[in-house]
Amino acid sequence: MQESQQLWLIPIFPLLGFLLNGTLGKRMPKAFINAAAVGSVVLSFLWVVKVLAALGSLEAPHIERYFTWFAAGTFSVGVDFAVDRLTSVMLLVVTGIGSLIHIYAVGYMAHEDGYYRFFAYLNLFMFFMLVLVLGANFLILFIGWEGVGLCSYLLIGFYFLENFATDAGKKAFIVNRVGDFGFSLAMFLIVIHFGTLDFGTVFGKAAAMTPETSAGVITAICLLLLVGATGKSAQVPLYVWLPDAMAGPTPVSALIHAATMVTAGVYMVARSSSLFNLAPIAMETVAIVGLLTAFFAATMGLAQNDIKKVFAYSTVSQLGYMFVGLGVGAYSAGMFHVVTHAFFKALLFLGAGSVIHACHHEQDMRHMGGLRKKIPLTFWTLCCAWVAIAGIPPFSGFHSKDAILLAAHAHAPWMYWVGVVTAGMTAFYVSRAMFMTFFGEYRGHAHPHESPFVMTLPLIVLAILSLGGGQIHIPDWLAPVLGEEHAAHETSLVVISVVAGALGIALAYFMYVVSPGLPDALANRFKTLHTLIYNKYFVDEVYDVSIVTPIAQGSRDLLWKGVDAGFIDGIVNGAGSLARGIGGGLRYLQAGNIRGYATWVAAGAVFLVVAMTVMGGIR
Amino acid sequence: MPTNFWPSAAELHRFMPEIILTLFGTAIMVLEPLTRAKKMLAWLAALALALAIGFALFAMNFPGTAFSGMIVADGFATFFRVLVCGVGLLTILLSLDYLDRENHQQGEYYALLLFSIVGQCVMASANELIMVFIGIEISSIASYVLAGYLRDDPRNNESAIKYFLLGSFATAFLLYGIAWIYGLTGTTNLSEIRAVLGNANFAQSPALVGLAAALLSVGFAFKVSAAPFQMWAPDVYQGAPAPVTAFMTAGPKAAAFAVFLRVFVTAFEPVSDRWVPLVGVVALATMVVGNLAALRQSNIKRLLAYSSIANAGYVLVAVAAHSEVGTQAVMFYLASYAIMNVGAFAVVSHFARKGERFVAIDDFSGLAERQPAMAALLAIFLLSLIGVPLTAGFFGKFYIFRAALDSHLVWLTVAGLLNSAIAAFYYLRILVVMYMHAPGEAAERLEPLSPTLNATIWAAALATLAFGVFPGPLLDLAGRWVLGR
Amino acid sequence: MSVILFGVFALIAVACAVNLVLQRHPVTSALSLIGVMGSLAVLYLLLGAEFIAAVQVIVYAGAIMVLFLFVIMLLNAGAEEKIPGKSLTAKLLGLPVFLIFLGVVAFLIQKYSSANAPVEFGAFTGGGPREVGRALFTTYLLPFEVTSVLILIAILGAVVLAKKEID
Amino acid sequence: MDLPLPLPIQAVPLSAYLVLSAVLFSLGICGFLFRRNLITIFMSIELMLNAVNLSFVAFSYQMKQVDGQIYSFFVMVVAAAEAAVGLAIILTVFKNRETLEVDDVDRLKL
Amino acid sequence: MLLNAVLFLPLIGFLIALILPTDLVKRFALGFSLLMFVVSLGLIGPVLANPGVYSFETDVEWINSPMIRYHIGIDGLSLWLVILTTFLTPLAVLISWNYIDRRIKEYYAFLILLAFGMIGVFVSLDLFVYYVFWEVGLVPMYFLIGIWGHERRIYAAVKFFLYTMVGSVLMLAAIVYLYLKSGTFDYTVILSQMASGQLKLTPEEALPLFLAFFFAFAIKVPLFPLHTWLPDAHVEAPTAGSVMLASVMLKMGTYGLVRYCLPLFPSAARECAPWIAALAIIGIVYGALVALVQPNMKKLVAYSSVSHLGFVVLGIFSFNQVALDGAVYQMLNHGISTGALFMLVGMMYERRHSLEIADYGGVANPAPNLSIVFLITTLASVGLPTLNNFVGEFLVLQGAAMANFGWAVFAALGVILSACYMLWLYQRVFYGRASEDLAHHMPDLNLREWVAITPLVVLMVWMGVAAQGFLSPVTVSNARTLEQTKVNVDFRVATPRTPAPEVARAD
Repeated sequence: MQESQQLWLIPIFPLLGFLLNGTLGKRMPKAFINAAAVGSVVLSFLWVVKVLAALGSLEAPHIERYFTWFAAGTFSVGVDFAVDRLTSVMLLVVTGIGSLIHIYAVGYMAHEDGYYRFFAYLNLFMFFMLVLVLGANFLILFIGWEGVGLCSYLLIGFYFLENFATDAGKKAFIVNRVGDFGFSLAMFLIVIHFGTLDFGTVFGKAAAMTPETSAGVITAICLLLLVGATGKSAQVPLYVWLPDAMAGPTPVSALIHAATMVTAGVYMVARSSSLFNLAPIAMETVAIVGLLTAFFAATMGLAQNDIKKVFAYSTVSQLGYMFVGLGVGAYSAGMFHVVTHAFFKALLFLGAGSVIHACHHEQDMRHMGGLRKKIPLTFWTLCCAWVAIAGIPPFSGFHSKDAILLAAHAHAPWMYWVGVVTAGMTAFYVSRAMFMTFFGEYRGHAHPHESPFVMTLPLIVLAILSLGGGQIHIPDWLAPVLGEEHAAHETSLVVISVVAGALGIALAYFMYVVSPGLPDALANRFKTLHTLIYNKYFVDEVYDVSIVTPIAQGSRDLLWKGVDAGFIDGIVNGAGSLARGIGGGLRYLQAGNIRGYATWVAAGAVFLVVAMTVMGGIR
Repeated sequence: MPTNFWPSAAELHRFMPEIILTLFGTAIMVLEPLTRAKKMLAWLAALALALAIGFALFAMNFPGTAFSGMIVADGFATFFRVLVCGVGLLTILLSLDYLDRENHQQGEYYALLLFSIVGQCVMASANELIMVFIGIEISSIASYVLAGYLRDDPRNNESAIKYFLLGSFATAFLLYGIAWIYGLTGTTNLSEIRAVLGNANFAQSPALVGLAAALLSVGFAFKVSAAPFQMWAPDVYQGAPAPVTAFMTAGPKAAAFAVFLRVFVTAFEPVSDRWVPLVGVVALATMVVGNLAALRQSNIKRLLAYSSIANAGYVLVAVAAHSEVGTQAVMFYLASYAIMNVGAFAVVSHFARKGERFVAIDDFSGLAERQPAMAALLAIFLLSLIGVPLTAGFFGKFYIFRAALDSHLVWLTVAGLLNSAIAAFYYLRILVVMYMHAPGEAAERLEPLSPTLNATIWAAALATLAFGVFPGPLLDLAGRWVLGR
Repeated sequence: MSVILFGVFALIAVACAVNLVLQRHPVTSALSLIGVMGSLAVLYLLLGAEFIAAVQVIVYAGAIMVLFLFVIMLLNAGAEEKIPGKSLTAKLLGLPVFLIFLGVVAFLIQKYSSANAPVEFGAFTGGGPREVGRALFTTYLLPFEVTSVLILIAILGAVVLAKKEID
Repeated sequence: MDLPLPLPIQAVPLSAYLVLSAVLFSLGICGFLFRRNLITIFMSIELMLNAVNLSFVAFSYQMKQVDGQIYSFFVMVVAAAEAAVGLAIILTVFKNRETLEVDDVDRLKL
Repeated sequence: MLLNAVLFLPLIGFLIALILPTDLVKRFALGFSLLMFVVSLGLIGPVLANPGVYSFETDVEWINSPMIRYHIGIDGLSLWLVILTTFLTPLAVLISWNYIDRRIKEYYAFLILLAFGMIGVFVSLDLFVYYVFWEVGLVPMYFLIGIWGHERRIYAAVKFFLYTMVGSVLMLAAIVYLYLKSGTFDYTVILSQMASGQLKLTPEEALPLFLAFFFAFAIKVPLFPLHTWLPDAHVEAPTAGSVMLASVMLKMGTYGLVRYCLPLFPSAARECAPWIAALAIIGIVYGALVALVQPNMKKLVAYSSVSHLGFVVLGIFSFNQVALDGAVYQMLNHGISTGALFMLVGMMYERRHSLEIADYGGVANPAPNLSIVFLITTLASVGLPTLNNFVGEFLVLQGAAMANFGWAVFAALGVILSACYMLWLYQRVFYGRASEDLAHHMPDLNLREWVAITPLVVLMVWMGVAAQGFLSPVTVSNARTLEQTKVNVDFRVATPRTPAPEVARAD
């Protein structure tokens, strides 16, 4: 029996922070709020470090079982936490980046109403995210899964006075629910076939199944899990919520919608890798979904003017990359990208936040420009992220992206090529954003100023991580859990991808620095294409027309007004009216006339006489 | 031929309730012009009824027939004698105030009431068709007069003339039936008729027996207001003075059921295949007609009249069950119905004020806010009429439908139960008006109940609840005194 | 002889009854009813019911019908007006009901009744006052006494309904 | 009394009396349904009672019992009582409405 | 005995309330209902110790012909429902404190009387007694809706009464039929007769009987398409009426299904299960879709009840432990969360005198605490893990998936839709900018309201996190119920695909 590491403390710290801020925050000074919020996350981070240090190399998962959540018959679900190598990576990323972003938010949110509320939600998010990561069975993971969705909902809708924010929050939650629908069904199938939701047991039993019996079931389970993952990790076709989610405060975008929550899908698939390995069809689907997402999101990112939207599509696209990695069997590469992406994307968002902060909540890049000199620290840190995401060696993004691309090539070369094109586009739009924001002349009306130290400190830390994060050999650490990689290291392929990145940067430089009129000209030249991309392929509109409106209209006119009020109540009230009608008719027989009554008496007599003589045989 | 026709003491005991009532009735008649204290006469009548109840019960010590088998003092007779005397007692208590208000406080009223009850007691105990006929006539003729008691009120006149003409019309059929049964069997004694009909050598045509039974049942069906002979009931009940209506819906109706059961179950048992199914059909028609027509009524007396038709339908269901359990259910139901209906009419009669001005359902608007106690009492009676558990009406229905199911009348049971759900609607309307509407003019200016009336209503309500919680004693009684086959 | 008597008086009875139904004026109807009663009295005699025949003439045709005529006169009732009746039910169902009832009962009597022995005058002589009286005061003592209540009610009822206001 | 008469029927069966009774009874019904004067209607009822009496007496003859006649005696008593009360009621109706038209006595309805 | 005390206290309270002076009634009602609650807590320990059998049994003769016994008892299935009733009654009193301003005495009297009927339903073990309580509960609710409701209250009250009445009369017929077959109304005796084979119902008998019971329960639940009384009743009822109606009264239907329909008519229930499940699923999706487009808050919550209770019915007719446990748990959850929703809506109504969603918007700003509590309740209602509804829904869906995966697929759509309508409601009511008028008339929760709502919120979390504590007695009872559904099953029905085995015929 392993020594208990009190894993429960890891999520409990943020939960306490949430409770403190949630109940008392309103009446407390900011210092208290900061202490509770940041302190709890930092404590949690420290505890993670302590636990991991104590657990050492983690050859076998460390499991702690607390209590039975609920049980029905032989089926029972326990509140169990587990730490293995995969978890350890996620724990560090979540608590580490979480701490940084909390610190950043102290500065960023300083002048917002509902300061305490913000940190309460953020702490709550940390709690759920940690539960998600720590959960030792699917249902505990699902708690976290839903919980982070909730916090995402709350934080996207943080500016609840604005309709677009609350709309976006609602959309995020509901789209995620669609994914959860798949996840739930997957869990049902798992319970039906394995009788439990415990990771270890399920994976063990699945591995023990013969391929003939396992293929169908496990493929179904994996595909349903994938549906869940597409929701949370914003993959095609459920990615639509993520760009809208930028309505939330920027630290939220950084923490939830870039670094941690959206990678939960990747984590979940990686966690279930032993199932996916048994279901090649599901794997292939994962890869294709990822690829589609990566590509299309990148194209959509090309034409966005909102700086956060650009990064949002970038996130979607990068998540697509991760899925490609998962799908082609390179789980550890996918996870690697999760980590590096967490670094540089968090940085990008925080930097963007800093920019926005500087420009007094201006997010449209067309109203920026030339900020390089006004907020240099932000600029330089963002540059670190820029090179990282563009895949410039030897920075972090290069390593992880390369690992994925190589694995993809080993799996199917066409995937590699699509990936390379996407990489080029990625480099292009990030560069475009950088150029539009920091180069040229300032086109806005505010007086940009550098952010305070609490905000720049996290930027610096993340910049360092973005640059050097690639040196952390996460794939090696994860290999025992997620399987070895088989991709050969082909230099030519590496070069091609790097060149694609460089080309993207160059093109962006040419279009936005050298000849700034070109983009508009091109937009006019390829009007249709531009309109399509600019409007994100009208996907939201299509969803609206094909799903939302029919459901709303159908429910109102057909179901409610038609079936409910019309048909069912029609029958009910109709029966009432019929009875009353008959009653009314009967009343008119009762005309008050004695002779009429007597006629009925006589008629009744005739009836009785005939009936009684005939009944029983007329003899 | 027996030579000694002078009745024995036991025979006199078996007929004592009727004798007592007649004597008191006559005494009241005689005293009426001699005294101005008319209410004394009412109390005298009440005393007579109390004594009659006592003697009826006492007669149980001498079970058997009397006067050449003309009447029989058995449990069944006793039950209904007590019931009709009880109804009479309640009616007297209701009438005191009413007649005062209408300036018609006269001894004749109470005398007529007593005589009418004599008729009903005779009906309850009759063992001979001729006694049945005379009993019905005594009861009816007295009722005709009572219905038209306030002779200057056109509603009373109309009620009386309708009741009289149609009643006589139906009685003619009854009589024709008696003639036929006499012609076929040579006797009018119920048990002898049964013996003759049940005799394997019985040579007469069964179809003619059917004819006789049909003609008889016309008369009975009319008295119990079964469809399609029910049409007189709403008009008569609406037009008659409220206490009289209360009386008529409870007393004569119960007696009519008693005699109906006695004649058919005793005499026509051998040809039960001819009439039992028809009773089911008639029961269904009666329930449906009563309930549906009641849905649209706006006059509370008329509504209760339709409700009494519907209730007759339920009772007929139990009759159609054609079993001892069914008879028991009939007895229980009639007793409980009598209590709750008289109670309801008591409130209605008080509420109506002089000249029965406020008898529209809408007049009861907001009664619960102005006179919560009175509204609550009426609500108890109405809930009992709906058949909500813990009221007597519920057990009444319950026993009836149990009996019906016991006899495998599933369709009739289901139809009856659905009917009782429909019925809920119109009773609820009164509750709605009383409890959920703002007080109207009628509720605003309502003087409180007089002590006697108050006591009467409370007693009825408590009885309704008591039989709703502990129906056992009453049911046991009915079971012990049920009409044997 | 009994055939002729029956034929003649049955015919008179039916004719008078039809007349009662057809006549508009209540007095005519009343007189027709007396006719019916009279002829029935003869038929009672034929059937050996002497006492009843006598009572029929004395009480029924005499006393009761006189009461009727008296009331008709008192109320000065004229002929019914020639306006259509208000009851549609009676108009539509009346005749069929009448015909079916009569048809069915007559058919049943003809087809199934065992009472097809010829009626002979004098074959039954148990209907004299002596026999009736004996039955009435022995077997039927109770109903006889109880009818007194009926008479009381009749008196009382008539008084209640017809007497002048007390005030 | 058996005079040889040139009649198609030599003797009247009892059933003829019963049929006559039925005819009169039906005519009574008919009168109730079609006459519109309260008194005439009442007389129709009397006709029905008379018809019933005929049946009673006829059956009495058939049974060779006096009982049937006793019944018809009671019927007469009842008829007398009914007549007293009935006519009194008709009187009150007339006093209030000045009419004997049965169709006008229809205020209580529906 | 304690259970008798719990059962009859409300009746006593009702009578006392009737004779008390009006100005004392409110406080009396609160104190008395708290007393009821405290007394009922005493039931928990003994029942938990032995949840599979009836504790606190009282079995005395009530009426001797037909033999009707006053037989009551409580087991793991009914325990929480009884507690729920007594728990909600004081809260209902609190929530009515200012809301009810006329005919106060009658109001609180009826409110207390309501508990009498409902507790009686949950504890009776004699079919007749059960029916009596079933109907008795109807009357106070009818008055509560009809007297203290909104504009169309009378229509709603009458509809409520008649709908239920139609169903229950058929049930009465079935009860009487069972009595005639078995010679007893005693539920436990009937079951043991069935177990011993002494009482056998032919399929031709069992099916109509089952349907008669089922129809009554389905109306009460309410199951699609018999649900249309519910939105009307809820919309028109006063807050406490809605709370009691949704939280407890609807459970009378589902409780009846579990307690009576399954054990008494196992074959018929299994035979009908696919159809019923289909109706339940239609109800889940349909209720959710219709809730989506409601312009009235209470109506929305009412339709959401239709949807939620569809889960319960689905769970019941999935015939396995997981689903049944989930269903029973979901009954409690729905009682808590929907009760809370109605309370909150009622609080808003007290402030704004409107139930139309369009009349709100931006409530979060003037009343942040209210909106947070509402949010938690909303989240509980949409089945967020760690809040109560999730456990129930998960178990139901899991069990349904075990019975038929297709059921779970369609039913799970309801989970998506619940998020849609609840969050949209939340957004429209609480988010956005409050109008001047609204902001002035929307004070935050006051102390009384806090007291009323906090217990519910605590329970939402408690039941969501420590579900096992609540579930364990339920599981034991349900295991027994499922055991009973295997008695006398015509196996031809239970396993349609396998040819009828000879063994099965032998019993």
